[in-house]
Amino acid sequence: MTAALASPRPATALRRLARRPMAVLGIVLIILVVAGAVLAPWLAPYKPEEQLFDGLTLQGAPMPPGGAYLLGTDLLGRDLFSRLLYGARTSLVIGVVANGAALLIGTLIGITAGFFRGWIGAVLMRFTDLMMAFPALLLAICLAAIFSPSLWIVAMVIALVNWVQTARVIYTETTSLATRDFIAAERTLGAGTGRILFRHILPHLMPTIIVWGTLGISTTVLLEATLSFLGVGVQPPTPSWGNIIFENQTYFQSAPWLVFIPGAAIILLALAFNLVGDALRDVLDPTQRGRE
Amino acid sequence: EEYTPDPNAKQGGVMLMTYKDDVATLDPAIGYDWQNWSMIRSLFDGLMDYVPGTTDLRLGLAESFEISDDGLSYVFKLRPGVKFHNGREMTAEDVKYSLDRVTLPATQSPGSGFFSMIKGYDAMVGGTATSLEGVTVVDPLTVKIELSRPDATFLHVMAINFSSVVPKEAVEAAAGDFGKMPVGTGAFKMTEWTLGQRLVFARNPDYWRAGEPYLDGVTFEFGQEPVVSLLRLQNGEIDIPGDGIPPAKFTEVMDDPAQKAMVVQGDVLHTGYITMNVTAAPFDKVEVRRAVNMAINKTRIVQVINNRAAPATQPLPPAMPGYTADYAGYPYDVEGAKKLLAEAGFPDGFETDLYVVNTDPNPRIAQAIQQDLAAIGITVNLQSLAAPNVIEAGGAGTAPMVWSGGLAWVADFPDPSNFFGPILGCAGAEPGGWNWAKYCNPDLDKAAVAADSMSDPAKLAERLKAWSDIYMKVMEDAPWAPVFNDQRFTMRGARMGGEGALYVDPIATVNFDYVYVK
Amino acid sequence: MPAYVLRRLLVSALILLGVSLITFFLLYVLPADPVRQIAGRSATTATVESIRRELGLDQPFLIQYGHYLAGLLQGDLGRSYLQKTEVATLIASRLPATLLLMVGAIFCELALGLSMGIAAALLRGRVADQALMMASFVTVSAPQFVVGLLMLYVFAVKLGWFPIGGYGTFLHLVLPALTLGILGSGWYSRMMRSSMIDVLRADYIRTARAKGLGRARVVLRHALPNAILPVIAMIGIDIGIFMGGIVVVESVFGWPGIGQLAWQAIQRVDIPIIMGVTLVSAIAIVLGNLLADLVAPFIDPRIRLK
Amino acid sequence: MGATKAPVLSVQGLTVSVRAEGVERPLVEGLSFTLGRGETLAIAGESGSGKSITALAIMGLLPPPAVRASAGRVLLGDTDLLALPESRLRAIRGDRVAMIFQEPMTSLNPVMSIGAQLAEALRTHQPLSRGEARARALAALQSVRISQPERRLSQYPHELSGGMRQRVMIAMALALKPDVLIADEPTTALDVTVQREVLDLLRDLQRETGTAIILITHDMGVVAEMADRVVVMREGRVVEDGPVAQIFTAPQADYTRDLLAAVPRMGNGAPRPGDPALDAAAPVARLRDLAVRFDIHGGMLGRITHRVHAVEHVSFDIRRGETFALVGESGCGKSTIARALAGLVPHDGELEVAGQPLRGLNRAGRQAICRSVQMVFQDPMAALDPRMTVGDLVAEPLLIHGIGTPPERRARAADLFARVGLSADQLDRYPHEFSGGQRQRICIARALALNPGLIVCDESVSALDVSVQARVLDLLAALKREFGLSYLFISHDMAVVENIADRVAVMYLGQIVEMGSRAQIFGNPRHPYTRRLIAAVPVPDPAHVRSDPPRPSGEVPSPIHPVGTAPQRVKLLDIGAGHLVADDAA
Ligand SMILES: Nc1ncnc2c1ncn2[C@@H]1O[C@H](COP(=O)(O)OP(=O)(O)OP(=O)(O)O)[C@@H](O)[C@H]1O
Ligand SMILES: Nc1ncnc2c1ncn2[C@@H]1O[C@H](COP(=O)(O)OP(=O)(O)OP(=O)(O)O)[C@@H](O)[C@H]1O
Ligand SMILES: [Mg+2]
Ligand SMILES: [Mg+2]
Repeated sequence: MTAALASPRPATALRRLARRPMAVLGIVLIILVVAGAVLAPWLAPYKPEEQLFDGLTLQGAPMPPGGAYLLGTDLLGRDLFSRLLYGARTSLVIGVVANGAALLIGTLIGITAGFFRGWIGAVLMRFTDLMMAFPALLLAICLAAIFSPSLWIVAMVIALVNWVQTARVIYTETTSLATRDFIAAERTLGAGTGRILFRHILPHLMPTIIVWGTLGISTTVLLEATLSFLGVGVQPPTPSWGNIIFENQTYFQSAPWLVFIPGAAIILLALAFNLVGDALRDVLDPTQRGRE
Repeated sequence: EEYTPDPNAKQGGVMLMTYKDDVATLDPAIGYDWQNWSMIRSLFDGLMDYVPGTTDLRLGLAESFEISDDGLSYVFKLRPGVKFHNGREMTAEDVKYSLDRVTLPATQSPGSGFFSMIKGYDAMVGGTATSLEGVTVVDPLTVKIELSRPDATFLHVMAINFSSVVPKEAVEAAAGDFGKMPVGTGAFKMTEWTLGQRLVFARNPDYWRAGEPYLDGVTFEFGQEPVVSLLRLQNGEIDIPGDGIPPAKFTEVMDDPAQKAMVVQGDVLHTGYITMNVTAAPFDKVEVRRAVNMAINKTRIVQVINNRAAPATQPLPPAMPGYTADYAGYPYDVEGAKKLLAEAGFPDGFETDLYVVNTDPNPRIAQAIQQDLAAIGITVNLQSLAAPNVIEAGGAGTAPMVWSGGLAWVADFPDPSNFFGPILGCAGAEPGGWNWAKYCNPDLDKAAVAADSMSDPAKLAERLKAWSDIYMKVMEDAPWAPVFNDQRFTMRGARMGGEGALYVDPIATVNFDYVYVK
Repeated sequence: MPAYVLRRLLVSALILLGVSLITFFLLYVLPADPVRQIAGRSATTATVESIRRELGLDQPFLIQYGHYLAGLLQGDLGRSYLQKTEVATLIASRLPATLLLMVGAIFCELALGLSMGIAAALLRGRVADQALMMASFVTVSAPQFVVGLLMLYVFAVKLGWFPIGGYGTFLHLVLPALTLGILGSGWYSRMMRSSMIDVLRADYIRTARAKGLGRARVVLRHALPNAILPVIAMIGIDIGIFMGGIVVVESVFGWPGIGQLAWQAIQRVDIPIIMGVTLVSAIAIVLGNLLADLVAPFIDPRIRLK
Repeated sequence: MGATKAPVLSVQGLTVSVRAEGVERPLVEGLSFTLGRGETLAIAGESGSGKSITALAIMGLLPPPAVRASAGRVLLGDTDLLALPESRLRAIRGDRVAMIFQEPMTSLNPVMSIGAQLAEALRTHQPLSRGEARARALAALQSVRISQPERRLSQYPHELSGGMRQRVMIAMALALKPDVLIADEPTTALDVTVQREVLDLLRDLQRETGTAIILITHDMGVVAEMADRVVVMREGRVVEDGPVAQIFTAPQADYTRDLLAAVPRMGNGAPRPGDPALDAAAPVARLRDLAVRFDIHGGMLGRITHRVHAVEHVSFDIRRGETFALVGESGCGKSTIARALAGLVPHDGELEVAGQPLRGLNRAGRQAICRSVQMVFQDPMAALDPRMTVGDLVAEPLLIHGIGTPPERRARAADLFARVGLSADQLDRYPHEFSGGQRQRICIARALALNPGLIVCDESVSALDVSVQARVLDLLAALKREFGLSYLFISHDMAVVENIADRVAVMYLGQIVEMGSRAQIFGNPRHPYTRRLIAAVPVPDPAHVRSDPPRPSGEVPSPIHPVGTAPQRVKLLDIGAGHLVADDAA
C-alpha cells in the first residue's frame, strides 16, 4: 500500500502501546518468558530431566530452594529452575498455539454462523450447542487417550475442546454487528462478503477476541495441567508448568515450592498476556485515541 | 495350627476407617481390589482360611477335609450350625451354589480362572453346563470336590474370597445388586451403605468362632483425600487411614516420633518388575534383557519412593514360600550392561517404549528407569497411560516394556505358583493375556505342572525347591527385570489394639476380626 | 411460550442423542478393553470371550449403540461393568451432592464475581478498580487443586473454622463451593464490570438519578438487572465448565458427588458409568442453558416471548 | 410578559468546565438567567452549544469527576443548588426540579414496568403506600392523556411507541408538581405529528400546574410556539436573551438571525425558481406494485404464522434529475422501500433501476446496480465504520469496484471531500472526530464516489440541527444541479420536504395515500392524513395561532397480519395532472 491508503495504525499502535506502563510490564514479562524458553539450553544449570544424585535426601525428599539448586529440586531430584525454563516451552506452545487454534476455530465458526444465517448458520450453531453439552474434560480425556498423548496432540485436543465458548460469544456479537447500519452501507456500496467479514466485522470483534484470547491462555495452560493430572497430558519427562504442579501437588505442604513456584509462573504469564491484551484492545480502537 | 488371640483383647468399640474411593462392590465373586478384599473377608467365609497375620492355612467353614491319594478328590466336612446373616443355616448346597455361581459366565467373576482345576470348569465357561460337574453334595454337611488334575494350590483356592459361601436366596433377592447387599457367614454383617459416603459393619452376634470379633462394628467413610485422612488421624478423629500414609507425608511422619509410633510396617506379597517383550527385537536377545537387569539402579528407585520397598532380586517376594534366599540377582553394573549390549549388537543402544500406569508414583519410577537405561545408551520413551490402556498394550504385545506398578501383581494367595501361571507361563502369553513379556518356555511350564501336582502336604519342601528352580531359570532367561518388593506402611490410632501384623495382614490387609479397641 | 419450551426440549433431546452417540463412539474406539478389566488377570481366553458375549461387546458398533439407546429410552442406563450396580442408582445417590455443590458454587461465583464487578465499575479508573481486576486475573489463573488444598489447610486445619472435608452440614459446603466459585468469579467480575460500565452510562440511569433516587437504589434496582443480562447467558455456559472443576474439587474435599464416580469410572473404563455421567452432565448443561434462556425474559421483558 | 412573575429559579454566572489531560476547559461560561413561576423559558442554540450541560448542572447531574460546575450559583428559591451536598440535592431532584430527556426510547428503564417507574418516583419523595402510589401513578398517566392508562401501568417501555414513552416521561416528571421542569429537546426524536401532541400536552399541563419550564431545543418553530422568553446560546455563552416576540421580530445578534434564517419554513407549494423541467420518459427507477413482507415465525415447528406487511403495492417512478420525496409517520415503510431499492431486502413486484430489474441479479449485476443507486443513511455515525479512517471509507467504493490505483483513489477522495466542503487534510481522521453534519457530508461524499444516477437519502438530515441541516440541504441541491442527480428523499418533516422535493408521495401503513407534485400536495392536500402532517409542523412565528384540538395517544394500527390475510389495498384516483389520491378521500 502506498501512502494514499496506507493506514498509519500498526506503527502508531505499537508506539501507543509502549506508552502504557502496564502494557510495557506485560510485554517485558512475556519477553522474559519467551527468552527463558528459547535460551533454556544456555540458561538452565542442569538438564531438565537429569535426576541429580544429591537432588534427593536419603529418605528421598526433595531439596528446598536456595543452596545448590536455585529453586530447589523435585521428587526425582531434578532441578526445578531448569525444569521451569524448559517447561515454559511447553506452556507457551499450549497457551499460544492451542489457545490460538481454539480462538481461530471459535472465531471462524462464530462469524460464519452469525453472518450467514440460514442452514449453514443453523447447522454450525447446533453443532456448537452439541459440543457445549459435552463435558469438556471428558472429551479431552477420551481424545487424548485415543491419540496417544504428545505435546502436539495435547495442543490439538485442547484446541478442539476450547473453541466452543468463543464461538458462542462471537456468534452473538456477529449477529448484532450484521444488523448495524454501516454493514448495510457497505452492502449498498457493493462490498462482497469477504470484504464485509474481514475488513468490517472482524475488526469490531477484535476486542472480544483479545479478551477471550488472553483469558484463554490461563485456561488452556490449566487444562493441560489437569490433563497431566489425569494422566493424559504431555508425557513425562517433558516438563510443562502444568504437569510440574500436578506431579507434585500432594506435596504442597512438605515441598510447597514445587507447587507454588510453577503456579506463580502460570499466573504471571496469564497476567502478562491479559495486561497486553487489555491495552491492545484500547489501542486498536480509534475511538479511544487520545485518552491514554 | 490354631491361632491364639491377643489375651488383652476385649470386646466393644467401633473402629472408624477412611478411604478416598467408595467401595466398588462387596460381592465376593466380583470384588477384587485391595480395598474391598479385607472387607469381604470379614463379611464372608470360605471352606478354608488363614491364620491371622500370617500366610498359613487353617480351616474355615470346613471342620475337616480329606484328600484322596491321587490328589484329585477332596471331601470337606462342614461345621454344623453356621448361620448366614439372614439367620438361615449354611449347608453343603450353599457351597455348591457358590462355586457354580463364581464360575458361571453370567456372573462375570474376575476370579473364575482360579477354579480351572475343578472338573467341569471348561463346560461352565463354554456355556454348555450351568453346574460344576466336579462339585457334589454328599449330605447336608459334606461336600465333595473332584479335580481334573492334581493341584497343590487347591486349598489356597478354597481360601480366597472368590470361594466364599453365599446364600442363594439372598443373591436372587438382590436381583443383581448382591454386591450392595451382601449376606454371608462372616464375623461382621453390613448394616448401612450410603453410596459414596459411608459403609457400616456391625458385629455378627451369631458368629461361629465364639467370642469373635472384638469390635462392635467398623465404619468406613469415603471420599477423603489421604492427606486429609492423615490430619484427621492426628486429631484422633479416625482410627485407620485406609489409603495408608500419603507419599507426600511419609518423610514427615517418619521424622516425627509421635506419629511414627502409630506406624505399622509389614510385608506384602508384591514384586514390582519391568517386562520385556521377548518375541520382538531388541528384547528377543537375552543379553539385552540381562543388560537391562544390570542397568537398573534399584536402590535409587527405592530412595525415590521414600524407602518404602526393598530392592528385588527375583520374581518371588521374600515372604513367599519358595523364595530363593541365597540368590543375589543381577548386580547393578553399568559397564557390564554396556558390554552385554555391545555383544548383542547394540553398541550404541536403541530406542524403545516403556508403558506405565499414570498414577503416582509410577511415572516417577518409570522416569528413574528411563534415566538408568539412558546411561547404557537405551533411549526410552514413556507411555504414561490409564491402567486399562497399559493392560491393553501389554496384552496385545505392542508394548516392548511395561512397568508393572499400579497394575498390582500382589499375590492372590501365598503360594509360589501364583507368580507363574498367568504372568510367566505360556497360557498368559497369548494375545490379551497378562504375560506381557510373552515369555513362553514349555520346559518350565511342564516343570510348573509337575510341581503343582505334588499336592501331598508331606512333599511341601520338595515342591518349594521345584518352584525355586523354576524362578531361577526364569531369571536366567531374564524376561523381567524385578525392581523392588513393596513394603506396607500404615497407621493406626493410639486407641487401637492388637499386634501390628493384624493391620498389615499379608492376606487381608486389615484383619477386622481380631483388632480391638484398647 | 409452551411451544417455545417444547421446541427447545426437542432440540435438546437431539443434542443429547448426538452427545450419546459421539461418547459411545469415542469409548468404542478407546484403546482399552473393558472385558479384560472385568475378567481379571487370571482369566483364560475362553473366560474373556464368554464375558464379552455376555455383555454383547462382541457385536458391531451400531448394534451395541442400538441396544444402549433402546435401554436408554426405557430409562435404563445399564449396569456398571465392575460394580454390577445399576448406573442409575449410582448416579442418583451422588447427584444430590453434586447439585448442592453446584448451586453453592454458582452462588459463590455470582456473589463474589458480581460484587467485585459492580465495585470495580463504580470505582472505575481508581486503584481499587485495578486491584480488583488484578485479583480477577489471579483467580482465573489459579489451579483449583492448589486453591482447594490451600483453603483446606488454612481454614480447616490451621484455623479450624470448617470441617476437614466431608459432606453433610452447611459448613461442609463452604470451602468446596468457594474453591469452585473462585475460578468463575474472575470471569464474572470482568463481565460484570464492563457490562455495568455500559449500563451506568445509559440514559435511564440518568433518568433514575433525576428522580432523586439514592445511589444504592439506582445501582441495585436500575443498573443491576440491566447489567446482569449478559451474565445470565454465561451461567448456562458455565455449567459445562464446572463439570471439569467438580472432579478436582470433589476429590480434594471428599465430596460424594458424581465427579468422583466419573473419575473412577474413567480410570477403569467402566463404560456404562462414563456414558451415564456424560449424559447427566449434558442434561445439566442443556437444562442450564434452557433455564438461562427462560429466566432472561423475566428480567428483561424485551425478550419475553409472545 | 414573563418579567413580572416572581423568579423560582435563578442562574447566576454559571460556569461549567471539563478537565482533560490536566487542562481545565470551560464548556459553559458565565451563564445567567431567571425563570419566573409558570413561565416557559426556551434555551436555543445549535448542537454542542452547552444547552444540555446547563440543564445537567442545574440538576446536579454533571458526569463526575471530569465535568463540574466551577463558578456561579443556581438558586432555587433561596437555596444554592450548587452548594448542596448530594443527599440534600436528591430530595430536591424529581420533587422540586424535574427533568425530561431528549431520547424517549432510552430514557426509561427497559426492564421495569411503567407503573413501577412512576410509583418509584412518587414514593421516593412522599410517604405513600403501594396502593396510593399506584393510584397516583394512574392519575398521572390519565393527566397526560395516554390511551388505556390502566393497561400501560403494567406494560414495559418497549411496548409503547415513542410518543407514548415521552408522555410517560412527562407524567413522571410532573406527578410531584415540581416548581421547575427542564425539558431537554423533548420532541426532537419524535415524528412531527407526535411532536405536535407532546407540545400541546406540555402547554396544557403547564397551564394546569403552574410549573415553570425550561425548554431546550434547537428548533425555532418549537421555540416560537412554546416559549415566553428565549435564551440563545452559542459555544457556552449567551448571545441573546429576551421575550420570544422580540427575538423573532427584532433579533439583536447576528447569530440569532442566522439561526432563524436556517429554519425551513412551509409555504403552500408555490413554484420555486429553477425547478427543472422533468423528463418523464426515462425514469432512473421504476416501482410497480412493490411489496415487502417480513415473516414472523411461531409455534412448535417455527412455521410462519404472521407477516409484517411493511410495503404494499407501491408504484411510482423517479425521473432523471428530480427529487422524489416519501413522507409519512414512523413505521409506515419508507425505509423499507429505500432498502429494497438498494437491494438490501428481498421484494415482490417489479423494481427497476436504470432500466435493469433488480430481481434475479447475479453478483456482477448487483455490483453494477450499486454504481447506479447509492444510499445515505439517517444516522451518519452508525453508517460509517468507526474503525476506518474517513479517507479509506470514501475511497472504499472505488476499491470495491476496482477503480483506479491507490494514489488515484486517494486523489478522488480528496476531490470528493472538497466537493462536500471538507478539506483533504482531514482524510486520515476517524469518524468520531467529526461533527454530525460533517459526518453526513462524508457519507454523501462516499455515495458520490461511484457517480450514481440516484441517491437514496433516508432521513439524511433528520438527526442534524437546523443550521447544519440547512447547509446539508444546500449541498444536496448543489450536487443535484451539478451532476444531474436524482434523489429519493425520505423524511417525516413536511417543511424540509416542501423545500427540497419536486414530487411527493405520502405513505400510511405501507401504502401510498397521496402522490403528486410539490405544488399539488402542499397547495391542495386532499387526503386527511396529508393535511394532518402539514398542520403538525411547528411554525416559527410566535404570532401564529393554532386551532386543532389535542387527541390522546393510542396505538398506531399494526402492519402485522396473520398469514393468509392482507391489508386492504388502497386505490389511487387521478384527480388531475398526475395528482393521485386514495379513493376514500378523493
Ligand atoms: N462529559 C463530557 N466531557 C467533556 N466534554 C463534554 C462532556 N459532555 C459534553 N461535553 C462537551 O460540552 C459541550 C456542550 O455539550 P452539550 O451536550 O451541552 O451540547 P448541547 O447544546 O446540548 O448540544 P445538542 O443539541 O447536540 O444536545 C460540547 O462541546 C460537548 O462536546
Ligand atoms: N427486518 C424486519 N423484520 C420485521 N419487520 C420489519 C423489518 N424491518 C422493518 N420492519 C417493519 O416494517 C415496518 C416498516 O418499517 P420501516 O423501517 O420501513 O419504517 P419507516 O417508515 O422507515 O419508519 P421510521 O420513520 O421510523 O424510520 C415497521 O413496522 C417495521 O417494524
Ligand atoms: Mg443536548
Ligand atoms: Mg426509517
